[in-house]
Amino acid sequence: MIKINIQPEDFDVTSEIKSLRCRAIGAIATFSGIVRENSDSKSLISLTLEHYPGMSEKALDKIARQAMQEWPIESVRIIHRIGRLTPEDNIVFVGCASAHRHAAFDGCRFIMDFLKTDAPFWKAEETKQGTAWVSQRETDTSAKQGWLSGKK
Amino acid sequence: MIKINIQPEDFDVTSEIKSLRCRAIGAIATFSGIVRENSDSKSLISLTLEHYPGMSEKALDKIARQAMQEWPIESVRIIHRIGRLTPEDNIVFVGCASAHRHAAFDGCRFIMDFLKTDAPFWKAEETKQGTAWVSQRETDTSAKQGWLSGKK
Amino acid sequence: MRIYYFAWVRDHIGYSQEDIHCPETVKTISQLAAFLSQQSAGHAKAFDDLNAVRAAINQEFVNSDKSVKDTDEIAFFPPVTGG
Amino acid sequence: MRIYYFAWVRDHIGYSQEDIHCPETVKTISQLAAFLSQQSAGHAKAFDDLNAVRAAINQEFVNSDKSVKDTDEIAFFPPVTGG
Repeated sequence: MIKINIQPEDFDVTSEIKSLRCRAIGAIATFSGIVRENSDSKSLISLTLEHYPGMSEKALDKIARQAMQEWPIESVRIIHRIGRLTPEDNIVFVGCASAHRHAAFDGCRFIMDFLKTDAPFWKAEETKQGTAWVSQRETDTSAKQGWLSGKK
Repeated sequence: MIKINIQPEDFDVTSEIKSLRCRAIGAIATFSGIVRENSDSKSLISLTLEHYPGMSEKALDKIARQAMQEWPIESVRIIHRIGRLTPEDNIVFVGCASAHRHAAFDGCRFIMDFLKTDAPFWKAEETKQGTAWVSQRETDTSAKQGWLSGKK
Repeated sequence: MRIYYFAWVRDHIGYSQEDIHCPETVKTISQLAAFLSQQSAGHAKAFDDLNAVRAAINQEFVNSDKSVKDTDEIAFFPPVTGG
Repeated sequence: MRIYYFAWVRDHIGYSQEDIHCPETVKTISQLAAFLSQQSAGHAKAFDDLNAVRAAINQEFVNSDKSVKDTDEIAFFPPVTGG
């Protein structure tokens, strides 16, 4: 089961974890991404997230399917927030449920790594110096490359 | 910050994640272990967990400290339930908060792998065939060995 | 051909979508970008560094040598920064 | 010497702790296990396969050649199965 939402609203991790449960599973790994106050030593006022409606849902679904093909994962939950967010707000949630913990961990990490490079979302950072679009991080593209070359 | 509880009571993941938050962090990885109905094709009625009071807290604290030495992790939360649990109950929760997602993932997985081999907890499984102590899994000892030999 | 722009590509161009009729000579994403960059000063700025721009055809990422046709949904945007 | 037993080690012995005065000849964990195994049929069963039993001294895991002294808190238990 794959469930994906792209929404301005916040989410509640306990209910999301509940939605991942079924009798076959013994392990749920989750990731919550949170707006950090400090980014490259600038003090952040807000982040604004935009996406490509239609394509972003498809891209996340494809990443979730890839994870479920690679590992014995029973269910995947992805929530990506859009719009204006301030420090300490949730940005993204990924949860993977499996019978075994290593599949849950691997799936969750894989989805986050590919979400960073393969899903059409963009962030603009507002600081005292003004608002600027965030550049792609080299560490994110190399995290994806790690999976593709078999390093985990 | 390390917070550890060993308790019969259930836990709420949202509040636990909240307790891990601070301005410096951007990533929280969590693991929830859940009682599975089926274990080695036997249908489970209940699990009873016991521990070595005093030693179990120390062992978990030591594992959390090791994770925080290895990766830039800001806070760790560990909850291990004891007593009688039934299928779909939570058994264990591990949460790691960090500025960056890979440290959070690595720390969370490391703590779970070492908890399985280095913390004095024991499970008895009740099935229709009676109640029996669970044997240690070879996959758990090898998961720990993986970290010690540098494989991640 | 429906074209969408996102993030700073849209900011430079000034709007988020347009319908374009391309000349026959425009056969690939890079030819389309070259054609679009002549539409306005904003377009020129958006497509100034083609290495900095990514594209999708019908909501799939594509390379710049990919063929385009008039019924495609095209999008231009910076490298993604979600998560 | 205070000794704790857990899981099936305790089940075989029938209780979870005891205070023992050991002879001078008991200097290590394995010598203590050998001494304890003579205390009752339950003890004998608990310590029947020493490879299956783990030990802690003062709440730290130890190997069977580790020295014990009278003021130590000792524990015997199966390999752990938490999580």
